[in-house]
Amino acid sequence: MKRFEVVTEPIDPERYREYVVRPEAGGVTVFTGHVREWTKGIRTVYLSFEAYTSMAEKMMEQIGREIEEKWPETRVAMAHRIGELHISDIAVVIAVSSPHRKAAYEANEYAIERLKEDVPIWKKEHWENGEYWVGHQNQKPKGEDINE
Amino acid sequence: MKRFEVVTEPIDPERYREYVVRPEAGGVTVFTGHVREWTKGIRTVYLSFEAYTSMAEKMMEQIGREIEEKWPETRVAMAHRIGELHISDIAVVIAVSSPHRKAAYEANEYAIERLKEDVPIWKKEHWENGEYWVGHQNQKPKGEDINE
Amino acid sequence: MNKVLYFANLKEATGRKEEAMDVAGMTLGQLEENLAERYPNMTMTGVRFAVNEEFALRDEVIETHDTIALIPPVSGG
Amino acid sequence: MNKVLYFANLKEATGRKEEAMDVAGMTLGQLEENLAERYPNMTMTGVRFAVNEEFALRDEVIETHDTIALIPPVSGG
Repeated sequence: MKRFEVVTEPIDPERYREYVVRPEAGGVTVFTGHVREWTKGIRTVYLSFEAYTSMAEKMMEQIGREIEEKWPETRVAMAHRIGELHISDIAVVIAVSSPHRKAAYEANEYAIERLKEDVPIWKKEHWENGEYWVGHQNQKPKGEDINE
Repeated sequence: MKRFEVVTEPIDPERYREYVVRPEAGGVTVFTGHVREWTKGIRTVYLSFEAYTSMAEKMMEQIGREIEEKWPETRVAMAHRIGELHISDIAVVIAVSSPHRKAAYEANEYAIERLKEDVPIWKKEHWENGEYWVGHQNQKPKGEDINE
Repeated sequence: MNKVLYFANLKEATGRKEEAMDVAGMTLGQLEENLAERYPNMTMTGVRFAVNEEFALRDEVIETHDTIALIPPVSGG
Repeated sequence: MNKVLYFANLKEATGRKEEAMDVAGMTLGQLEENLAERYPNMTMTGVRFAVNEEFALRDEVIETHDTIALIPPVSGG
């Protein structure tokens, strides 16, 4: 296991929590992003994720460094799964420990926002009547009303 | 397992995460509060927690209702462990799921703040040279400098 | 009869975790004065009362069979 | 030689995930024009470039052996 990784197997959040727990940590936040069945009125059948793995892991490391600079006493671990994921599967996990809980919440939310901005991972939604790469509006199936 | 409970055995955070996961949940936050070795320059050897269990579980339920009112699409589970706990043991777990992540972070932080205000559970710190019930300044060991 | 419950430092100060008392008709404030006299080393700073597992104010009147708990400042989490 | 990498919709539009090209000396902006001509159905809206796994701006000059990746809008999480 690496502290920042792209994985193909199901994510066990506890491994990431354990990675950041240490005697001086009073609070740990573990965020998991799950595949949701309904997004803006459209039913997802499954998702597939693709990554530029080597760069994605580097970017996650960079986000980890940003966090440990902004919230000096935190420790961070994160992972993103790629491949085919089904409803309620965990796509991403972010664990942050901190002596005090406030930083654990803030840093965790920062991490997911940064990941969504800059980590080269792409999601393709598969519906009953089509599929599209999220972020590419022109590839949405016709006749659907998505208000992203 | 209950959605809101006081327990005497080690807490497994995954059980609470699983309790709140559902097809419409895109994000889950799981906060764990751990026994910290150092608090304001004093080294904790272990902690003991005591609860007014029946009332504590009722208060946790009430906090759950407050959350589901403030953040209507969230689902919450929480537990607090009592008895003797050692460094890095989990004292409290709060799991919140939500269609969108923002609410999962906010509601989780709200839950721990409310728990610390109103849930009848008491912590006694045991150090090498003394012990005291947290929140009762007059019982701190002499000669120590705690800036709570 | 009523039941009065003590926790944490109050349990240590009174030497008991509960006791049976007949205090129906008193307000919680009156019970507090009563207990402060009886247990002079009990710290009442920040103590709240609960009646039947719900927080209650000092002017609430105790009824028969009510269970009263003294809730010192909580410190869970 | 250089390597150019395509992901997600760009991989589908070009029909390949990578190709070898000799583009040293060009800027990324010039490479972009080049590719847009070659793959007319490729959507360049919001696409960023990475050189050797780091985001880079359009005026960066490509060096020998650089690996160039076209990064369409990311959607992890």
